[in-house]
Amino acid sequence: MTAFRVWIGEAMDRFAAAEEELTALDAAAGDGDLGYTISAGARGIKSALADLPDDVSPADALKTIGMAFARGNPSSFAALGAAGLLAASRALDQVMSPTHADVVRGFEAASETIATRGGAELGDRTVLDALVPSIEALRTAEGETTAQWLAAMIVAAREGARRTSEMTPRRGRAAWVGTVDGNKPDGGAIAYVRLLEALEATQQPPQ
Amino acid sequence: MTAFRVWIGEAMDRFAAAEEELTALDAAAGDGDLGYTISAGARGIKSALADLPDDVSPADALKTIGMAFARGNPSSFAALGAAGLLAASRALDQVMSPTHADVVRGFEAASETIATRGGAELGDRTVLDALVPSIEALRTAEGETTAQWLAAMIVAAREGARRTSEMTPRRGRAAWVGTVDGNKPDGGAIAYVRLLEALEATQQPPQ
Amino acid sequence: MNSPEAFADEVVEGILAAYPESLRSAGAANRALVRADAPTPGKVGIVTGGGSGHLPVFLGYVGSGLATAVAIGNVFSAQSSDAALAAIEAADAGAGVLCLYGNYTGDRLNFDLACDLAQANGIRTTSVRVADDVASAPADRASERRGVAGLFFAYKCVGAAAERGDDLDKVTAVARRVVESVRSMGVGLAPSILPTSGKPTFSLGENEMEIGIGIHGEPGQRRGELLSADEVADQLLDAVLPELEVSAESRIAVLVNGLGATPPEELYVVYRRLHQRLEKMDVTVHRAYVGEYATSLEMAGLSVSVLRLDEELKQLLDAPAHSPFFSQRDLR
Amino acid sequence: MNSPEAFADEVVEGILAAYPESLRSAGAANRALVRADAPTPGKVGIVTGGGSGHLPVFLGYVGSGLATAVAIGNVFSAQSSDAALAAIEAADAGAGVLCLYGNYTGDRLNFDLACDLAQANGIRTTSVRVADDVASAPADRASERRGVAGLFFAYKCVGAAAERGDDLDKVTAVARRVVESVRSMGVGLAPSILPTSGKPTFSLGENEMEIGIGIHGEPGQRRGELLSADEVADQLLDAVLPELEVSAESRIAVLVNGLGATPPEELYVVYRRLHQRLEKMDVTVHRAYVGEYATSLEMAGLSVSVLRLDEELKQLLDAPAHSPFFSQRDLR
Ligand SMILES: Nc1ncnc2c1ncn2[C@@H]1O[C@H](COP(=O)(O)OP(=O)(O)O)[C@@H](O)[C@H]1O
Ligand SMILES: Nc1ncnc2c1ncn2[C@@H]1O[C@H](COP(=O)(O)OP(=O)(O)O)[C@@H](O)[C@H]1O
Ligand SMILES: [Mg+2]
Ligand SMILES: [Mg+2]
Ligand SMILES: [Mg+2]
Ligand SMILES: [Mg+2]
Repeated sequence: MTAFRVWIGEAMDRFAAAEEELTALDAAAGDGDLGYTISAGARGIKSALADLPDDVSPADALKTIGMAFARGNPSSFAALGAAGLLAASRALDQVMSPTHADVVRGFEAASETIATRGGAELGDRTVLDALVPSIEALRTAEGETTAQWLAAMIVAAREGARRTSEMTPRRGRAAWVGTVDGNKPDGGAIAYVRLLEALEATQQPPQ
Repeated sequence: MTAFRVWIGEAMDRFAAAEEELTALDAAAGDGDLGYTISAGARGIKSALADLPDDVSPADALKTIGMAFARGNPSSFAALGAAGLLAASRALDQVMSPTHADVVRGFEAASETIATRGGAELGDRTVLDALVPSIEALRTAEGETTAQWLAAMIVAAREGARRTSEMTPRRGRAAWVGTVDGNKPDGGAIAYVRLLEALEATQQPPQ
Repeated sequence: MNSPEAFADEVVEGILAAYPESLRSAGAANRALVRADAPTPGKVGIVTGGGSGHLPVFLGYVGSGLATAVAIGNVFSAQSSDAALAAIEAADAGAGVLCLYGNYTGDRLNFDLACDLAQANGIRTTSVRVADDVASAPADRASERRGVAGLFFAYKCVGAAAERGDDLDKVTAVARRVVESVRSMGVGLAPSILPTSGKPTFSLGENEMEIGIGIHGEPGQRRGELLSADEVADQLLDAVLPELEVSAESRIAVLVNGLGATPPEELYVVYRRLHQRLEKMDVTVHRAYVGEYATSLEMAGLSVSVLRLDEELKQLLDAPAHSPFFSQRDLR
Repeated sequence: MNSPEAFADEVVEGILAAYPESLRSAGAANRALVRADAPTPGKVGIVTGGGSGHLPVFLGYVGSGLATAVAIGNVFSAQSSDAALAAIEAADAGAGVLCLYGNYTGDRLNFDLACDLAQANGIRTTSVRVADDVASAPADRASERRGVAGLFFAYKCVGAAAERGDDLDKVTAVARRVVESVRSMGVGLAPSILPTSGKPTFSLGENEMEIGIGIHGEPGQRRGELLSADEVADQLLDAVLPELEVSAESRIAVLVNGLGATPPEELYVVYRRLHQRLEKMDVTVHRAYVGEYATSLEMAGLSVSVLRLDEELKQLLDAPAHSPFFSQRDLR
């Protein structure tokens, strides 16, 4: 757990640093609160992890992370992310050392919950347009190392996020704010890419 | 009564014609409704007189005139004028052929009521500054004809109204609207002058 | 708005259509309204009135435990003496009528005229004018002050006195006591627009406020820079408290009144500060009223009123009251 | 205002200070409030919530015969899931909790999260979202519509059902029936100003109005030239009636709601016309509500809501209700 805590803690610092970029992206199409959602949520996750016992289960850690993320800012993205993390937590109930299949199951549960709760479909210019292809990449990356899974997910997520530039928002505040300034990608999709990148950049060499 | 009705009716037409001038004067210091008060009140008086029986007493005629004037516009000037006319009516109770002394008593009762109700003193830039000196002139004009009484009253009222140009309003809306535009006399004082002038201009030669 | 000339009449028509179980016309071309259940034999009638454009003032306070009838003028103009007379006649149940209204010359002159005529018809009347706005004249000329949101406290307490069956002298005495015990002051942030002229009643710079504003846009004590909510609360409280001789043992009621365009949220931010200040002074706020109680069309701004309570006024304030615009349970 | 960041908290502080006998904090740093007399054992709890800046929505409808508890977000922002959970826990009296709120994604996502957590703690919850604004989506996508002033009718009827002791399923069914039976539409004349940014939520030309505006300044169906009050009334009525299948025998309740800066007088001019139109259609207006029921800071404009009544909804609407912001006698 200690290594995990360090990893995630450092990743959260890096994730939080995306604040400015995400504020600008969300402001172009929505209300500009996404940057704060990410920085406050990331800080909350880091400090919540610090309070966890060393022998905490992955399920409990995910639940704590989810609730901490929700607490950062009562935004759509935070609530969707938290609901996803809580679903992943339920999917990993009783699992102490998650296998590749467990991780896939966790991501799938999160993705399904986000889709159901948010009511968005692929192509609606949301985080799902990066998340769903990244899970597909994770699934086909079976058998490799965490670092390789992450690398594959990042490639797919980036491509998915890139494509959102051409999509029209149908969900969230962005939908009624109307036209998106410029040819920019969806903030939520980019946030997810930045999360994966932060996890990759701070990953410890296997112990 | 018929001659009286004709006289007052014609005087009211003339009085109503002062509307524009009085609107402008009141607008310079107040809300500009004085012109309408006079025109609506004068029209109301004329038509109320038309409905009176030929043998109506001066007291009843004054009461009718007062209530009709009040009905024209619910302004300060109308209510003060009406209260004055009702007071004059009470002062002439039972009098069928008013003498000079009766007329003085009627004017005095009106003036006192206007002063009490309005709470204004001489010099406060109100109708009283024209009315009070005109009653003084009427009093000393004893023994002469109605035409002469009127002429004396007009001289005094004009002089009183002229002096209001130098006074600061302390009553009515003019008091809180503040500074008076230009060097203009009080609208209410001028209205009273115009009434006397209208009465003079339309007076029938003695029958 | 449809036509400016029809505005005041169409407002009344809408109100009569909305609340047939509460209000009915008392004649004068709908410019006099009366409680639907009036008259109640033996009860003193309370008549109020004045210009339109201040809802819920005046007609919103016609109801049980409040006023009995109202005379309605055009926007920011006095009610006619005809309408006042019709309201007095409709409110009279044989026990006499108190005319209770704001201290404006035109309103008073027309009410006085109506009282002359009503008395000639055998109706006993008394008159009390609410003159709570400390900004409109200094204390030594208190009788010249205009009536603003403090009217609410007058309707509430005096209406309760009439409802419990007090006679005309007692009801009138209660009204005088409320007038002695209530003080108000307001600030203006944006003017109202007169429907007839389409013109604003005053003009303010971007970062200015008018301190001591009246409910028709009458200027107050001074024009100053825009203050924070706490600073506004402090200035208004400091203006209204001294004359009431409020001290550590006092019990008061507070009204934070919105002039129309100021969001209710701002009123609570102001109340928060008043409450903190009063708590520090050990003054007991028996009851707080916050909302739009006396407005001025689209004027932005607010006023603070304080009513000093004695045991009887407290009872009367806590009595139930119901009108389409103000409703309070029995809180005694 | 003092500081924009403190605005929402200071509003709540002011409200708690003003009405200690009616409301108390339920934790979450005062972002959850509950009726002072809650919980009443055996009674279903009704929890609402959403962003600040809409008073009396949402917290003004916490009271007897209304909602039990509320979760409060920042200005125009969703309530947190923490606050929602605290409100649910405070409202639960063992009979379960209905979450009843406006259909906004952020509000829903945070309520759903709170319900997940509450259910894990053994509290039974159901959720009904009010989606009355016909301008926000066509009828075939009614589930995407936003909740506006029709919320008032939901609180009024559903609160009365909980108050009379209906169980959670019955209370939830009443809520669904209200949602099916209420439609609203609004027009905007001037924007609100966001306290944080100081910027208006939209901009309009001198002689323009936004038809179909939401309570956050969301654009509606179209922007058009300024209409007369009667024309506005006609357009709004014609927009809300068709889906309700109101006919000559129908009995309805009407709400003319001011968005904040529009004078109450204007609302009655609009109601006057609605009443004339409905009278001509032989539709019975069982009850009319006119005033500020759901606002948007300094936004100018108004909305019209119609609730189609059946015998039960009529009874529930006429039941008594009391909160610091809305009070109604027993009218049954
Ligand atoms: N209903 C939804 N379903 C899925 N994703 C959503 C939904 N709404 C918003 N998002 C994602 O969240 C991002 C914006 O989040 P946030 O700023 O919290 O939303 P808002 O300000 O609209 O409440 C969007 O860029 C999008 O990726
Ligand atoms: N309190 C008062 N006492 C005596 N005269 C008054 C008083 N108030 C107003 N007037 C007279 O009435 C005139 C204005 O009348 P009007 O326009 O009806 O008043 P307002 O618009 O202030 O109600 C003034 O010019 C003045 O002569
Ligand atoms: Mg956003
Ligand atoms: Mg005038
Ligand atoms: Mg308003
Ligand atoms: Mg308002």
